[in-house]
Amino acid sequence: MSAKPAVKEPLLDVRAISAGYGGMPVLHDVTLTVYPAEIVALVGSNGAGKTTLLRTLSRVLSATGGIVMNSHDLMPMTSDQVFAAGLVQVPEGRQLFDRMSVQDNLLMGAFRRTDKAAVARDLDRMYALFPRLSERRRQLAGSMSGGEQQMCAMARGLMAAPILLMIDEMSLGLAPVIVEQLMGVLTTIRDEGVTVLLVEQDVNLALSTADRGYVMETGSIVHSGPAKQLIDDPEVQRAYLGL
Amino acid sequence: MDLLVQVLINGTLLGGLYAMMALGLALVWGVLNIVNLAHGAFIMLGAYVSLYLFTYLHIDPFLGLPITAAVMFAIGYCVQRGLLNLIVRAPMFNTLLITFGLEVVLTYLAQLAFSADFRTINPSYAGDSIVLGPVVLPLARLLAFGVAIALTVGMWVFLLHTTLGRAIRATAQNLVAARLYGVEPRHLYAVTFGIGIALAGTAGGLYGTVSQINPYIGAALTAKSFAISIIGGLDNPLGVIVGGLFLGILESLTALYIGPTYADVASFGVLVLVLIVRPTGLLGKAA
Amino acid sequence: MTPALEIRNVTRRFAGLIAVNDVSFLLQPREILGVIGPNGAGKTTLISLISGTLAPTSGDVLFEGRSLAGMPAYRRARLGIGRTFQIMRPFPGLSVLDNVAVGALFGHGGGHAKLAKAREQARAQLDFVGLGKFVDQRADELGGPGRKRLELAKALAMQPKVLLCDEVMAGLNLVEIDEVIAVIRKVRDTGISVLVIEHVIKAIKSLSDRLLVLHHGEKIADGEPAGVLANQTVIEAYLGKRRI
Amino acid sequence: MKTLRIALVVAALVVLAAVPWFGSDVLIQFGINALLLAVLAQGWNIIGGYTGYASFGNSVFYGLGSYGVGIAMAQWHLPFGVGLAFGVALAVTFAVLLGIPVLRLRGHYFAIATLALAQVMIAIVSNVTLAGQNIGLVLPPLNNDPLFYELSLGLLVLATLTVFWLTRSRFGFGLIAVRENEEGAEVMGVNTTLYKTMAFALSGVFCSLAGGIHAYWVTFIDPESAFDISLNVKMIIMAVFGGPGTILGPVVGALSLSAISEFLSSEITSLASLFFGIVVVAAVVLMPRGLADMLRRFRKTGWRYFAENIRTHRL
Amino acid sequence: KDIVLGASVQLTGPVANTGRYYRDAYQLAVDKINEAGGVKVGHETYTLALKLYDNQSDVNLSVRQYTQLVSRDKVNFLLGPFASNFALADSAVSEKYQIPMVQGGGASDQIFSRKFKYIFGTLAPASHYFGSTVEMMKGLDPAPKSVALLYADDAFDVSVAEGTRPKLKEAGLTLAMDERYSTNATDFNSLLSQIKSKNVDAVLVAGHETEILNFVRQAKSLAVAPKMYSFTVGVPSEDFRKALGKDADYAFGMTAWLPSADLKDQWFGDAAQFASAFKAKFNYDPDYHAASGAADVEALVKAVEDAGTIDPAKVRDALSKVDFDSLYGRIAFNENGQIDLPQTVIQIQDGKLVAIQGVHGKIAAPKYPMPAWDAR
Ligand SMILES: Nc1ncnc2c1ncn2[C@@H]1O[C@H](COP(=O)(O)OP(=O)(O)OP(=O)(O)O)[C@@H](O)[C@H]1O
Ligand SMILES: Nc1ncnc2c1ncn2[C@@H]1O[C@H](COP(=O)(O)OP(=O)(O)OP(=O)(O)O)[C@@H](O)[C@H]1O
Ligand SMILES: [Mg+2]
Ligand SMILES: [Mg+2]
Repeated sequence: MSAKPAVKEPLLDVRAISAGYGGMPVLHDVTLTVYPAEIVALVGSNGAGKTTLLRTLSRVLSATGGIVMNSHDLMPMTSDQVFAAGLVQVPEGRQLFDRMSVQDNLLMGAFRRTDKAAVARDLDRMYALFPRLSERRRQLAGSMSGGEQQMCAMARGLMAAPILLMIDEMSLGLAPVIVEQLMGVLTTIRDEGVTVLLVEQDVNLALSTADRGYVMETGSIVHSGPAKQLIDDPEVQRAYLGL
Repeated sequence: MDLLVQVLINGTLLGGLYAMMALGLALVWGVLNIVNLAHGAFIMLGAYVSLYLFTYLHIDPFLGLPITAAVMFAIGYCVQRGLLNLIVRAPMFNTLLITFGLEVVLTYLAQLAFSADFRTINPSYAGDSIVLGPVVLPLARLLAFGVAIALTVGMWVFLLHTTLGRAIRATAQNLVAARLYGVEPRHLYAVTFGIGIALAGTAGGLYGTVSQINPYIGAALTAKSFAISIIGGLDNPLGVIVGGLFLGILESLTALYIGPTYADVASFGVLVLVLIVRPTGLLGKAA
Repeated sequence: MTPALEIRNVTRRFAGLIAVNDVSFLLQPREILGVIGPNGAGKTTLISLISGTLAPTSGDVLFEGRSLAGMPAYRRARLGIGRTFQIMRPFPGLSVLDNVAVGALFGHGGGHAKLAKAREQARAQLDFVGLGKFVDQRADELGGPGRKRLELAKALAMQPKVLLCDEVMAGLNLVEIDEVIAVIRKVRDTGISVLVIEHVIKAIKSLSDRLLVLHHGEKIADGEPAGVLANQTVIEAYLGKRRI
Repeated sequence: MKTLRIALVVAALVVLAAVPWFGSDVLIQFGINALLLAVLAQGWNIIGGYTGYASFGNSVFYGLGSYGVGIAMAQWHLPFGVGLAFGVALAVTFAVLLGIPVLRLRGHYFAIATLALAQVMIAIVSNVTLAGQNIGLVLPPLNNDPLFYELSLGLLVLATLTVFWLTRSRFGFGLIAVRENEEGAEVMGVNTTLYKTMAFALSGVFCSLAGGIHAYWVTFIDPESAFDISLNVKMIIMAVFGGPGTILGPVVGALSLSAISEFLSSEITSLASLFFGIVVVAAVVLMPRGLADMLRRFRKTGWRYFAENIRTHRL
Repeated sequence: KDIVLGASVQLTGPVANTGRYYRDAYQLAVDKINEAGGVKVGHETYTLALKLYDNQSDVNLSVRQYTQLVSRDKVNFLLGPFASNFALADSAVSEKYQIPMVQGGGASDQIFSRKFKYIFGTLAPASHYFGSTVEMMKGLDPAPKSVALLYADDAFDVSVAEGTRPKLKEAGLTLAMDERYSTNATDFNSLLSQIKSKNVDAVLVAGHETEILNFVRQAKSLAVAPKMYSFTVGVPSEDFRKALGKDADYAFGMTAWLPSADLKDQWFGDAAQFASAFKAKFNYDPDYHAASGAADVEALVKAVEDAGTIDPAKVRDALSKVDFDSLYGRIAFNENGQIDLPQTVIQIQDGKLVAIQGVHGKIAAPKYPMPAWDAR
């Protein structure tokens, strides 16, 4: 199933996860593996449960099953502990600290980091990456345009120096130039050793950047494999690309 | 002229004390979104802690403030951790209700423990003053003013320019996101509330040196603190200084020129006006 | 023929920042006008100036030839201007059905409607946008894209004459985008003029009759879609190389 | 099911209405107080529970109602009914004049502005000679507690029917929309300013009537007791205790809290306030969504309800 | 058999510190009278019993509790709460049920101007409070010329001020300041600064204990020292001296009662013995509130014995006629139900209460004028 050499240990190992909201089940026995330094795309139609899965991995939602990352058992952890273990999420709906400045939002991403110099360096890097954010360091995050907020959310996630970065709907509300640029960033950080789990509605875009992909349907994984292979899968094409 | 100068000084010093009283309330309210109706009761408790340190252990009320603050911090921490954390995610009004209940309980216990008598913290220098020509600067108020300004500025630096302060603000604004970025909110909420209560306790210690305390002073102090926080705006801890000074000076001038019974008309009237003209307070950022 | 909307030299500033700078254009009856532009170009601000949630610093907006200056948002809504919010604003504690019923009760078509009748209309509207299964759920239990559709249903329930859509397709996959495109076309066919903001170029291209580009608050292009999208400035500022 | 509930409400109403015939004087007095508090809680429910504006200024309406009756009867020697009408007129004027600017404020800021209004009223009235300054007014006494009781009950029924009507009407729907998301409501055609002001005034009408009846009943008013902020806190607490934004919640909340408090102060007299405080704290922790919600769900979940509550609302 | 006396007093809440005087005084008097053999009514002897409620400093609750006392607990007679506004509201209950209430907690003229028949009061009328003080000021040397009159805006203190103004005028003193302040005010800095700048000789304050404590402390911290100041309340209480320590010196005050052996009493012997019994039992000194409370019980007992029955209406008539000497002074009600007691001027000298001037003239020399604060 995996396209990676079998010698490599998985970074994230999700086994038979089931979860839901207030008695209503959403995820059914979801199993998924992510290896170090790869980009994995998770695609699927509305309400398939992608966001739910990310929430479960970040331990915002209670669930049954097993989640192991870097040989840490994530199941008994709370979300802040998961974060400390290096699993960072850029959540759906951005979830910025609306009444704080852009800069404070970015610094909150680095809340647990102690190496001040490195944080300052990363901050400069983010501002170089998103000049718009640099112009608006002092603006309250909540008063920015939708796309600017999305940039801020991405930058905050990157500021956390994650081992595994999970991004929910990265391209949402972003101008095409920016999306293109961000895809480049993902490849760069992947090459620097950061692993990415990308949830994306733009299936074409996601699969063309990712190394591997999973397709989710009503709470279950229905397809998986190397990204190129999935793009060419006629079923995926029919269901998601409208071809 | 001398009279005017003197009254302005009185108002300024009173304003410093006011700012100190409101600081903890503004923190807990603006940051934790808890409308703490028991704030005055905690001021009252802090005053008693100071009083006991002074009368039984003979610790100077100003030097004893750190101890008072520590004791009150512990109380605040436990109250948040053990009680208020239980309802953080309930509808907002519940904080109003629970702190109301808390106020009733604290006041009752205080009466049981301390009796309803009026007490004062009266160090030998309490009534001393510095005379500068025609004007008089009461020493205790001057000291209280200094402590208040120092703590408010300290609070401002802490909240805006330290990692912990930033985390506290972030948690208040978006609990889920803060957790996702590594904040352990139970402890952080408790620390924040603890700080708020420590500030209230410190205010109590200062209040006791310039006025009387009994278990029932709380309610009026809560109301005053509300007014001050709002005039200044909740976004910025420096707001309470502005609010406090504004209110202190306004009240003193009203008492002088219009009549002492109009001090409340003036202060609360101005509060309403400020809100209508600048809904987020004098220093608040426009939404 | 009077245009459905006329935007006349509208400018809006935010403390030192010019979000919309002297923009003018017309929206004709039964026209679908696409608006694109980089993030922070002022698109959402423009919609807010039309719907009345923000007041212009200068300039005027005319609805069916009539100036809207100083008119509060609710009266514009009753006149027939419906909008969606990019950052969604559902009534979180109400059911999906009641969310939409508010539009039927108070919008352009409302006025003396009864509650039961409004709910009936709302149900139809929800079926129309494909949220029929969710009528009894609380609005805050919907996922992001569900809320987008809810925004659309709410605006449609007002039976507007002009519909302003702010990124209602964001977060949908291509198949779903096609569904929404069909919905908007049908809406237009009932005689409604539509202004659509969208970053999904494929959608905007196939949907719009005309395309308008904002950049730094200024209108930099306005015309027939294929031409605008081939414009070099637009490509540099907005589309990038990939140009889907 | 539905008929059963209606039958229950009607039966309760009949029993309540009959209290003056079988109850002791103390019970009747307690009843007048509790019913008036319930009217206040229900009045607050309109602006606070349905419109989502946490008013701390409803005690101003109460005070204006008291002073309407007080001034009319003690200073101008007019009949009680005229006093009530005068009080209502004062309250509505106040709601419209001050409501328009103050209702532009949101959330806490609104709460505090209205709190300040109550303070301003105390301060102003203590300087007005017609209102007896800070000394207050003494009204001619009327020893007819059953009458006051039935008046209060009638007012409560009226207030509750009004709230019932709200839940079925376009107006009420608009208020709820304002509560849930004001800007969203505005762009969908709700005249939010008008609706909020009307809700504020409507809420004020009931509170001022309650104040008027109370003034005539106790025969003495002064600014401190007429514009008592803690009365406002009480009405919020009662409404929230019962369940804000529900039809019967505030009534049930007010009557049950009054009963608890009365029981405590007559049975364990000097510990009463302590126990009252503990009851309030415990109630918030165990049932943060109010009595109404508990009654609705307790049947299904049993004692687990409380544990469930703590789990979902704690950090 | 029992005669039950009922009362609702402030045991908790903001005025609980004064409320307790009444609770303790009622209890002490009831015990003492029972010890002495109880109450003789005709041929029978009754024991006194006391039924007390805590009104939590809430007027509405106190009204309900009084109603409960008469209608459910069926008490025979009522004793009063503390403070004028409570007495004002509660007297309506006694009037309605026609049960006599004797109260020593409310002195406001409004309580008695309503022509109620069942309310009796043992505090002196508010308007006379500063009478003896003004009398004393006439004899001071150097004579004070300008006076500041400050008073809280409640019923009682407004009455005091109204009664004082003509007295000052008559004594030829100029009223340099005449200021009403809000009840419960805590900040007197503006008033004090004005006193200083107008160089006022004498300051008369009618207010509440906490306001007066604030006033004195703030006077010191602003170094405001007029030639004399006098206060309606506070000065006689032990609290006042405790709270202010040395700073209490030179304060003038007044009391309608002092624990003097000259005040003979049927049960306690005299006022001094009452005071020591009180102190022994409750561990604090009684003041005029306590004495007045004890006198309320005695007045009721006297009236019952005079009437020879416990029928409320008859006892009421007997009350209107009682005339006896008590630990509190002579008790005889006028047609309004009030008694008239002259105030004795007192001053704190070296931490002790000293009576300066009574009904019969000068008792001790006042310390006058007050020295500057840093010259003490
Ligand atoms: N807070 C919630 N309460 C109840 N149900 C919820 C909640 N959030 C999501 N759901 C439901 O769970 C299911 C899965 O939702 P989820 O948001 O995980 O889907 P998704 O794959 O992320 O889809 P989308 O593309 O819409 O983001 C949906 O049916 C949704 O209605
Ligand atoms: N309340 C505000 N205060 C300050 N600046 C604001 C405010 N609202 C918007 N802006 C700024 O105005 C500019 C225009 O914002 P607008 O939301 O109209 O952009 P947009 O074109 O809709 O962008 P996007 O495609 O990202 O949604 C942005 O730079 C934004 O930061
Ligand atoms: Mg999702
Ligand atoms: Mg936008």
